[in-house]
Amino acid sequence: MSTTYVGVLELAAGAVLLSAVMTLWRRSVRAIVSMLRLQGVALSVVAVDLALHEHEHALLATGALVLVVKGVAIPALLRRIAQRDPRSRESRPLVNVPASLVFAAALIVLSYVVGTRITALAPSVVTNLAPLGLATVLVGYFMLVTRRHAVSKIVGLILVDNGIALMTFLLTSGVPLIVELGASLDVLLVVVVLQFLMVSMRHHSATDRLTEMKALHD
Amino acid sequence: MLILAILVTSLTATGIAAALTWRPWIGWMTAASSAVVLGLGVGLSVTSLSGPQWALHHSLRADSLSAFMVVVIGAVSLLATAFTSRTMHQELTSGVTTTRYARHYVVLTQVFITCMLSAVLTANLGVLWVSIEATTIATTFLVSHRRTDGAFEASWKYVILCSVGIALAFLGTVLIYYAQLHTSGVAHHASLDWTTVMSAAHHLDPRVTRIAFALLVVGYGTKVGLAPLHSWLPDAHSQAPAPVSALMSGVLLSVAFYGLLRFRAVAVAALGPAFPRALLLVVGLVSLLLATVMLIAQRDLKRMLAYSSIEHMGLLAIGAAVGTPLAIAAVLLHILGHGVTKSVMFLSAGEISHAQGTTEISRITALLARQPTLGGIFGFGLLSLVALPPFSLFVSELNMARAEVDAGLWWAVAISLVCLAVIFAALARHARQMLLGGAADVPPTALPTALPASLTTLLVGALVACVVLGLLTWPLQSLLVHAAQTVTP
Amino acid sequence: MSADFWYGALATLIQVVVVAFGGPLLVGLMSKVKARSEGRVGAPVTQPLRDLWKLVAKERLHARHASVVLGLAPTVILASTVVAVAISPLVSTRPWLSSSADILVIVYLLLTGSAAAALGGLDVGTAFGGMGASRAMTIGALAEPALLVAVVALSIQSKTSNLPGIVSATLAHPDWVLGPSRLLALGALLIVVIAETGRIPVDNPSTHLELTMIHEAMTLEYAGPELALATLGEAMRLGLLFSLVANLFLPWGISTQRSVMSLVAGVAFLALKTTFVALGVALIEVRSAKLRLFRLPELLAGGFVLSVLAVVTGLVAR
Amino acid sequence: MGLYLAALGLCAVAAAAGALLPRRRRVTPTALLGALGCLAALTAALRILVTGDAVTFHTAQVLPLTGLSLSLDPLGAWFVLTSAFVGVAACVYLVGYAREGLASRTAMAMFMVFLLTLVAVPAASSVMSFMFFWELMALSSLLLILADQSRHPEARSAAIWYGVMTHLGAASILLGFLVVAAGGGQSFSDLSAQSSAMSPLARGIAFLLILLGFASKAGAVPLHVWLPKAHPAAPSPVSALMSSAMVAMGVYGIIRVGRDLLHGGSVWWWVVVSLLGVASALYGGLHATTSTDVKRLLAYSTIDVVGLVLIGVGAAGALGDSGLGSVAHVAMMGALLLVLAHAGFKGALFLAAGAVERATGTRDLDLLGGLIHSMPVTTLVVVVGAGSIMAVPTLSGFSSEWLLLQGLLHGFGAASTPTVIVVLLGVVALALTGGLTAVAFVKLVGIGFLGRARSPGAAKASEVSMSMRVAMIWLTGAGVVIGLVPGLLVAALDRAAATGRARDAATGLAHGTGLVLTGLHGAIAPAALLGGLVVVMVLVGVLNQRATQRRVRRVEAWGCGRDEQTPRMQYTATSFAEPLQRVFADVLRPQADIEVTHVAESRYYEQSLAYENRVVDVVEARGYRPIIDGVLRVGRGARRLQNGSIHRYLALGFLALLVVLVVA
Repeated sequence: MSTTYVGVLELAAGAVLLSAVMTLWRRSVRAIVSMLRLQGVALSVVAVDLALHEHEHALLATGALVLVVKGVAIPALLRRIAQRDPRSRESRPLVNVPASLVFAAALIVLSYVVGTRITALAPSVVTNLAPLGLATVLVGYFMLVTRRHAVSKIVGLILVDNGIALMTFLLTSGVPLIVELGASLDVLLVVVVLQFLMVSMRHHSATDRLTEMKALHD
Repeated sequence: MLILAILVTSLTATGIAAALTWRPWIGWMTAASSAVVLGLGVGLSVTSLSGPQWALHHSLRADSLSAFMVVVIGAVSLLATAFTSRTMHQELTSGVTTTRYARHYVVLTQVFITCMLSAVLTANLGVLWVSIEATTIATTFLVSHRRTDGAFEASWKYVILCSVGIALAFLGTVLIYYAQLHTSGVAHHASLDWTTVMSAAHHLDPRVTRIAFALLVVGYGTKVGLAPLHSWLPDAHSQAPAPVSALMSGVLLSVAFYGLLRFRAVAVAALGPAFPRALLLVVGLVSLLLATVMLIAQRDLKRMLAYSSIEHMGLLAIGAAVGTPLAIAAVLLHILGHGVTKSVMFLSAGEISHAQGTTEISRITALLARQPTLGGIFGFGLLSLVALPPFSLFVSELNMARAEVDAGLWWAVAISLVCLAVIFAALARHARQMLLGGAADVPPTALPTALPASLTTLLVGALVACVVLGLLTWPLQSLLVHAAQTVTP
Repeated sequence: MSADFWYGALATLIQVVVVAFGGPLLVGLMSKVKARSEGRVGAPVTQPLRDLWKLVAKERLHARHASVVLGLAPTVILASTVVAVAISPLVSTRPWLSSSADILVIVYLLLTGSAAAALGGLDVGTAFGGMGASRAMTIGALAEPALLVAVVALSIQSKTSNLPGIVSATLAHPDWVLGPSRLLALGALLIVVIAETGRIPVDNPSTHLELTMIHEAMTLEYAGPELALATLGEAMRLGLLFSLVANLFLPWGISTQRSVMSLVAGVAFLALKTTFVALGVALIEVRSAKLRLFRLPELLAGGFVLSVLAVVTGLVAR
Repeated sequence: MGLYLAALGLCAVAAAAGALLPRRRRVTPTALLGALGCLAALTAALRILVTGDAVTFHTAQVLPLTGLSLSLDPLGAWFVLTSAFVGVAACVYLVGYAREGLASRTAMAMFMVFLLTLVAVPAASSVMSFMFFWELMALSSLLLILADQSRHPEARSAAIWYGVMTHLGAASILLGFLVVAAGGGQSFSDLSAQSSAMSPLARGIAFLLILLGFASKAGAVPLHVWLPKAHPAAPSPVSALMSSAMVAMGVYGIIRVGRDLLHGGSVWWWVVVSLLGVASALYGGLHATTSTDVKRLLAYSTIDVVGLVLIGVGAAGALGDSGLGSVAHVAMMGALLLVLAHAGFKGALFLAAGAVERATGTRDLDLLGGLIHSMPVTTLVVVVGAGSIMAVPTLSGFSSEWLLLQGLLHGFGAASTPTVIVVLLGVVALALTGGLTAVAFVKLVGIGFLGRARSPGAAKASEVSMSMRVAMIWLTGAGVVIGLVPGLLVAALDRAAATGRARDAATGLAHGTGLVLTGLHGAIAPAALLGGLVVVMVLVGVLNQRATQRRVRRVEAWGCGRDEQTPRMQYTATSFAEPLQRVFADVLRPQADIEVTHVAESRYYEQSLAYENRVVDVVEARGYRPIIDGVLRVGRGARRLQNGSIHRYLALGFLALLVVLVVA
């Protein structure tokens, strides 16, 4: 087992989680999107690294797909949204930044506790990194819950998705290609849908505070 | 062959709708395609009794359970698509929509239906997930079809909540795959193919499978509308056009539930029945309780129906928790009965809100006097919904209760029966307000767009079908028993 | 026809005749006693009989809006009482149909009479008839249960609710008579009898003020022969109840053998015993004032409680 | 079985006819088909009661996943007989009565479905079959209550009360059944076998649950609140069926489950049943006396009679468990005979109430009066019915109450104290309700039918159509026959009440015209008593005619010297019951409002005086209202849960995820 391979893998996986935590820390929407791009790239590095090591062509293709979708397409879309948005800051999160970071730490601990139960089945250098993916999922979800800005919400959603993708790569070296393809495209489509919604809303209605709408309730 | 024919029929209809601009006959064409799907589904049910069918190099697979779900999808989409022309006509005349969006509507509806068909007909659990996620995308646009503030808000909530939920289901699927990769003992080729997964299910690592199943319950549970991730459901159902609400409530929830049923079988094989039962029981009971309290003082007709869907999904979850062949057979019958009834309810609610210009319960009055036929359909639909005989929901609920008590869950039955009684009271109060409330001597009003005889017949026919299903054994029993066997040990 | 049948027929006939004449005489006797104790001479004991005779000869008058019920009610009152008298163990324990002389039969025959009287009162469509009917039914509703339960108390020991059966059993077990259960039941029965026969303190049979009337208000619209029937019915009812009280608690002297002499003796003993009861009731009447209508329930509830106590005591002593 | 199935089939065909025939040709054919079906059921039930052979039927083709099981034994046949007996009358009555709402497609079909379920419930012999018919009965009767809702708005809330109570009851029954059926078969024979192996506690819980449901259907206090609302609100033929046949189904269920399926259990079960009976008898009787609405009065009186029946059933159960099998048998026979008798007279009374409403346009006793002149047949029916329910000797209510009392009296010999207390309370309740019933029904007859008309509607009344009269006379006539020659039914009654429990073979009822207890001292001969009454009345009548001039002179009634009296001076139903209402004020809690408006010039003169007197159901006001209010408060509070904030929704999901991860 080459150390470079492991080193790159650990670095990239760490970058995925780190960028997730960073999104919690940063307030500027543009910065958040950059973090997301970083994360997409790191994710594709993980996939490619694994693919090269295990000679999985399917996984290589997946890595490329991830790079295109999560490293390029989605951040670009989000950037476009953010540019049109006059208020491009996550001004008032429901849980403030320091507290968010504390929560994130707690969530990471939790993911290690849970993750070890998963990795215990087949412990190896690679699978042992899987808790990072779970932590990314939880941090992403946390972001989704606590951030008010529409773009932040979308980013949270993608973080969850990236975390899952990371786990997929680490645990199983990628699920069958068709599934992975479907999954990635679905994410892309969801983002497109969300973007479309935001645009239509802005076009259609006076308010663009999509996430603050509370007209539908009991 | 039949499997392909089903998908091809649905895809063809999608293609035609996409290729042409909106014309009323396109609506009828989609209805015809749904009818064909229903017919083929019935044929598939018959052939599947002798064993699973395969197509496209084993990537499509239909056992009795899939065939049954095709029948459900066919039946509900027949009802919903039959209303397409009418709904579009209403919206076009009132200026709510344009022919462009009408075409979008038809295409998306067909995509939606096709996704659901592929979800139940695929052999691969991963593709199942992809299909269900794809329904989210199709329906988001359908929910926002009316392009009002409310519609956008609802579809925003819908897509966010469902995407994050369904992502967790993907993680669960991945973990199952992971566990399968590392099964001890039996050497075999790992894949997400249903037969492969099931053959390895007994050897899956229990710890991983536990987490996987928990994630799957949360994930697919979101799409099913189980508490606590149900919150998108009332909003989406109340904002979507009536046929879409019918499709979502009638089959989309059940298709997601179908996914849960499949994975439950895997989890039971790997873990034994205790953990899946506890988990499903908790979410089922919580959903039921939530639906109960939310229905008591409900103010909106469509939200009322939506919460009633949550109630029924809770019941299904409790039934699935038990998981005996009887329970699953009853669950399946309940899926069909609920699907047909709920779509009748949503469609008639659509007519009601169109005629009365509101969905607010307190402003809908004397329906029986104003529109006796529509009011009658709505009233009988409610009776079916609260599971009174001779409607089929009665039979399925009772048999679920039987199975639950057999499994020692009499306390859960007690709780659910109390909830059902409160729900009955709540629905009865609301129905009284809408059907009989207000001035009693309102003459029947001749609406300019009264429900045409064909659609009336269809709705009445659907209710009669519920009665027949609840009364007679021959149409379904063997299929139900067979289908239940595919996901029970 | 067997000898039993003819004996029964004779006993029935004698009972009906004796009560038909004895009832009014008891009423007269009580008025006499009351008059004497008040220092008046009073009417002769036979005055009620003479009144009846006088009424029979009078014209039949019906109120304008009355229906057939007005004419029928006195007949029903009388008939139900006569049948009850005919089958009860008064002079003999074996009159006709004595096997059917169940507590429930007698109580509900009396109730039938009361109901008929009330309906007759309501038929006319005036305030007084309704008032009387309302009050009488209220009192009846509280008194009949006490009557039933009091006799049930007696039936526990004798293991039958058949009145001749109770009488015969008491004859066979003289020690029962002084049991606490019997005494309690006697107290209850006395209250019931006073209420049912409309005596002071429940009702004043000789009032002529419409607003204080209870029983008299119902019969206000009767005249001539129908008034005679109703009055006779009431008098016989009084006779029946007094006789039952007497025979249930002191059954000695009643004819149990199939002989004419025993029947004659039975008549004599019955006359003696009922006279004593009548004197007792008259003394109560003299010594008490009429209760307000809304105080009556307390008295009647007392009677009911006494009767329930009698049953409980009987059960405990069993 | 063939005939019985044919009866069910005929009812189903009638339902289809009601649903499909065009309006003008709907009522008569449908009603006659229904009547034919009931006659077939009547015959089938009689045959089983005569031969004593149970018949069974099972098909897997109906009711998915379980199949339909029917089995008709003498006990069931007795209740089928009861239902079919009233059903015939209700159908015939319908021909003349059905109009507007009741003649609609839905109502006619539901009426026939209701009949079908009434004759099917006593034959259902598996949990699923039973619940199917039971709930179908609830559904059809619920819709029938609403048949006339456009003219009687109070029917709407009545229907909700009824629906909710019956739904709760059904849930309770179902749960009880399932507890017994757990882990085994669901047919009644399986239940009977399985229950023997259950622990006494589990069996007791099952019984209580089932009792709760059946007692609510039977209208036992405190589960009765729906009954005085629903029975009056329904169209009269439906009220008749509900009050006489449907209520009996509750009694049937208690007997079937408690005695047959759970094998009697322990004494306390029956103590509970009896206490329910005592409470119902007294409460129902009391409210019947104060009700002024004819049908409400009848409904409360139904609660009263159900109470008596439950006292009989409870005493029979307790005595059976205390070793007095023969006496228990007598008590049970009394209860069953009372069920049949009640069906006859209460059915007739409800039909008569419908006739009165049709003729006068009101059911309020305070607006009626003098109907005897314009509606002689209806009046006769009401008088006989009232006489029966007051237990006038020789009428049907009397025979059954006598039998009941015999069962109770001989039960004083029981060794166990709870049993004796049950019996004692039963006797007391029987005695007290006798008096109360008399007040209520003297009021009904005297205020409603005698005296003078209190409203223009009552003054213009005329006798109702032929079919309605025929129906009332059928019930009344049959009731009179049952009362006069109860001996006819002795063999059937003996079979219906028989249990598997050992009893002294010599004890029971002798065959004959009257009722003669064998082995115990007690007999009545209603026919002979009636003979005596008739002879005396004829003699008196003849003497009365002979002794005086034949002509009766009409004069003004006495009015304290006032010449003319108006109908408004009469006692009303309210004033008639006022003394008794005052006596029981602590239980009834009457509310009276007096509003005095003074003349402007002086406070010593009144311009107008308004008096209002209401008697509300205390159980409803104190027991149910707080629960309803509580539930509504919970519902309103819960609305805040879904406040529309997506953050909150997501947070809920996040929490769920965390919990699930920790738990898994």
